[in-house]
Amino acid sequence: MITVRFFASLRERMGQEMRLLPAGPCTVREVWDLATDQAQPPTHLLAAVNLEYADFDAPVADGDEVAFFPPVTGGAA
Amino acid sequence: MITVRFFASLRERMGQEMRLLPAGPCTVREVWDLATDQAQPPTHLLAAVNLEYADFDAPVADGDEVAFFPPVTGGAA
Amino acid sequence: MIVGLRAAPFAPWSLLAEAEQALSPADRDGCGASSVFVGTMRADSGPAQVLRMHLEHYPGMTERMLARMADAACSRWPLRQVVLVHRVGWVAPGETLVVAAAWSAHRAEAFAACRYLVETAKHQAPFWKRECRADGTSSWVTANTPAPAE
Amino acid sequence: MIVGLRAAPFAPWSLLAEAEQALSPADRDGCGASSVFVGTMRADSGPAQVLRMHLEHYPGMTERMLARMADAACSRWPLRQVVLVHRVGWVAPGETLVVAAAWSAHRAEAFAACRYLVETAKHQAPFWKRECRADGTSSWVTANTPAPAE
Repeated sequence: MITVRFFASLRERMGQEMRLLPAGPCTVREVWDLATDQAQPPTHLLAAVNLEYADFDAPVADGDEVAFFPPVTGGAA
Repeated sequence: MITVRFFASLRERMGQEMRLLPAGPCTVREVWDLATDQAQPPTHLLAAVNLEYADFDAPVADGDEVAFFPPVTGGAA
Repeated sequence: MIVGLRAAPFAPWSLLAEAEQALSPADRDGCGASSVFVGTMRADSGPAQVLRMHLEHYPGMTERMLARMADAACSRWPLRQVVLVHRVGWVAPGETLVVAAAWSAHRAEAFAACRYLVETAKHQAPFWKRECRADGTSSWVTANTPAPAE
Repeated sequence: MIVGLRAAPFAPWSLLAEAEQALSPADRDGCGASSVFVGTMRADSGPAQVLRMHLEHYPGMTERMLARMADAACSRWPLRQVVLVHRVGWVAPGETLVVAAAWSAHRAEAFAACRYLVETAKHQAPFWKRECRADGTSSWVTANTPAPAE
């Protein structure tokens, strides 16, 4: 099983916060396609695998958590 | 009357803290010579006239306060 | 080291006093400089007054990133103490968003480390701001202000 | 603006909290960033432990220079609040020597103004340090540490 999470504006845009996908060796890009029915990825989309930033070509394995989110906007002005 | 003041290590080196000189139009350099019996000015000597940094060529007038001091060492490490 | 998230308002200057008091006598004797940044929520950042803001984060990843940034600062500069604390949840204008601070023997390292903490926390830690304005509108903040020129 | 000399030990973080509380509501709403530097007397700055230090100044000129530096910072950057306080007299290790702080809308201005205050106070304000060491020696500090590279 792979856990897919969406944060912030992306969560609202995709209309989902979390989703479980069947396991199977794949990449972050393939997880995106599967979880979003092949939606066009927004520009500046960021991804993380198991709480670490990851490229779209990074491998994903059974039990991994994959997160997608927009550019970060923390800190002060 | 011109008031001449010495600060910090310069005060110790010159063996005087303050001194009054007779008035008369002159420069900071001439005040130094008069107040120190023409001692060789140390390198990096600084001067102020009436609480403002001044060059050695700056004019000094009756009633002025002229101060001499070594490089400043305030603030933190 | 004081690193992490705060879900409720906190007093930045008291936190900094605590961080300094936590220094060992040896570290305290060696500390000549501390450089501090405190970021605060403004009420006037957009076209309409901002009434409140929601600071979303990625539980687990955000804490891990902040801890890594503090560790990286300590590896890169000879620091005696580090603070990196970021607010999450609902925030009102005037409340502290982030505190970054570094204590070192000399000011050059303290300044550099503090700047590093502020900029990496802002540009790499997973936080997202949603502003609620007096005119009833609400929107995600989409862009970071650029890093200051050196 | 809180600018001047202190002849006795003072608590830097309380001073900073006071400075922030002195902000008008409008200034507070517009303040997104504060950058702070606190300089502290170290015990280990020389070959032998420093027991205490005497900070001499030029009464009248020193205060005037500090006030001018704070005014210059406010002219150069859009600041909401400034602190520039320097200790004088006998100082013990661990005591605060200088506090410089700037509050502004954005961090770039706050950082730049704080750095400016720290460096100009150090290199232009008339202060002289004499260190008394554990080995019985005592000497004037003759050179400033250089300004940090940008």
